[in-house]
Amino acid sequence: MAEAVFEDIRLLTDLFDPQEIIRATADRTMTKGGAASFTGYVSSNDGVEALELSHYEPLTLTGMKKLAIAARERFDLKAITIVHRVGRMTPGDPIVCVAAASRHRRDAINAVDFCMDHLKSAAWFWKRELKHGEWHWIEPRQADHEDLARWNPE
Amino acid sequence: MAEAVFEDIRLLTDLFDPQEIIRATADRTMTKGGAASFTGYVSSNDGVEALELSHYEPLTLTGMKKLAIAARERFDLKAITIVHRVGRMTPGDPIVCVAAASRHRRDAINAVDFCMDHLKSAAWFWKRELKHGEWHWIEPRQADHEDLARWNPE
Amino acid sequence: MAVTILFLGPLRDKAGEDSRAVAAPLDWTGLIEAVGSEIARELADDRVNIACGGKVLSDKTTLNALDGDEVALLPPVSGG
Amino acid sequence: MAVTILFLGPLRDKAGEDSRAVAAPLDWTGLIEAVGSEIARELADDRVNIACGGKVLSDKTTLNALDGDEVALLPPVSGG
Repeated sequence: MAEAVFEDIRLLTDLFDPQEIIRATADRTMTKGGAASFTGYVSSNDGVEALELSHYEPLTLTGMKKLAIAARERFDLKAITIVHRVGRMTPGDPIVCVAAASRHRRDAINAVDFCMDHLKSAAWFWKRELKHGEWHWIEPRQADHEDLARWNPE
Repeated sequence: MAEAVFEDIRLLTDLFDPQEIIRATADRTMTKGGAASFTGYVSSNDGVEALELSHYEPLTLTGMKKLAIAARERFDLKAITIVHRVGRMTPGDPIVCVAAASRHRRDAINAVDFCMDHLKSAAWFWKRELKHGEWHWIEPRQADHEDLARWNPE
Repeated sequence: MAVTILFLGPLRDKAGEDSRAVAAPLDWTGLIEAVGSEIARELADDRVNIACGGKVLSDKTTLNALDGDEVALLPPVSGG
Repeated sequence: MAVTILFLGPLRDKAGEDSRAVAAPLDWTGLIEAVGSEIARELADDRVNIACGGKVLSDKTTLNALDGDEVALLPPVSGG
């Protein structure tokens, strides 16, 4: 089963179209079921003018690929796509798009939820925001640990 | 807050593009956060040639609108879209697309999950499949009740 | 005018027609008599609901359809 | 050749540079001495990880970087 899964894991430095990604993920399923997705966008809240995302290349893509494998092992998937922007973005730009296709709705939705919760521990991203002409690093937050704990109830 | 929410609830008799719907839902958010979606497609499993979805019009759209209101009350949403096909479809056609936008990822994903679980009790749809030239009604299933029970832990 | 009984989903096949006009008023007993024994057996199933005038009845035996009302017989919705 | 120390995310600002080349081999004590007191304080934080040769160390004090290795200092990732 695992070999038939369509997988598309990418780090992009340019603007991407989440709809193309969601469509491609849904289209790759041989017998249609359902496709779930989540796309995160750069916020313009609190006067953010730009967002810069840096990462450590030797770990990032490897981490994202391992995450896709973990999702495929945990859920019954036909396709899984994880696309992440790096570099400088402006408000409204998509940062991340995760899409999953499955014969079972719950598996598709849960795989998206699982990948989003695990992205920060699987890949290493640091973000800083430009506000009023000054760059500010975005701090880690406790909720990320709680997000992860949801998947290991023991 | 409730009045600022973008809402698009539709029953369609013709083919629709889920990507347009997801894009419109994400675009309607003033300050971007994230957009989650689920799209269900007509399956071609077991030699299905066509799917016909009938409904009871006085209840269906009203039920879908009430469901959108329930989702808005339960989750912090900026946009909610529920689009459902009725009539005759062929394998690969999208049947249903639910999309939700929120400042908070968890709210967007959970709203989609919630609406999908509640659609069958909010609206009245009956499906029959054409297989080898014969129509067969699709039976109710127990799992639908379990899906609903997830949202009322008491 | 009269009361229109609508057969929905699989009940349409069992009834052999989309709808039937019967004399108003129509209560639960009248409905059972009007639809024939096969549909009557289906109506006994708790999962089969009845809508009158566009509203699902919480207790279908309280049906009281008046002249011009539409009575929809709603079998359980399909899974999947 | 030498060992390259990479300062990532907010640590880059604190170090005032992207990377620094130091003599090989490099262990935990050598690293602490090489990075200066401000970065050394950051490294004492459990949430700051170290990768050597593209792998995150489960115990950063076991660092043993050889000639040509890249030692990446990984502060906690950003929230949101």
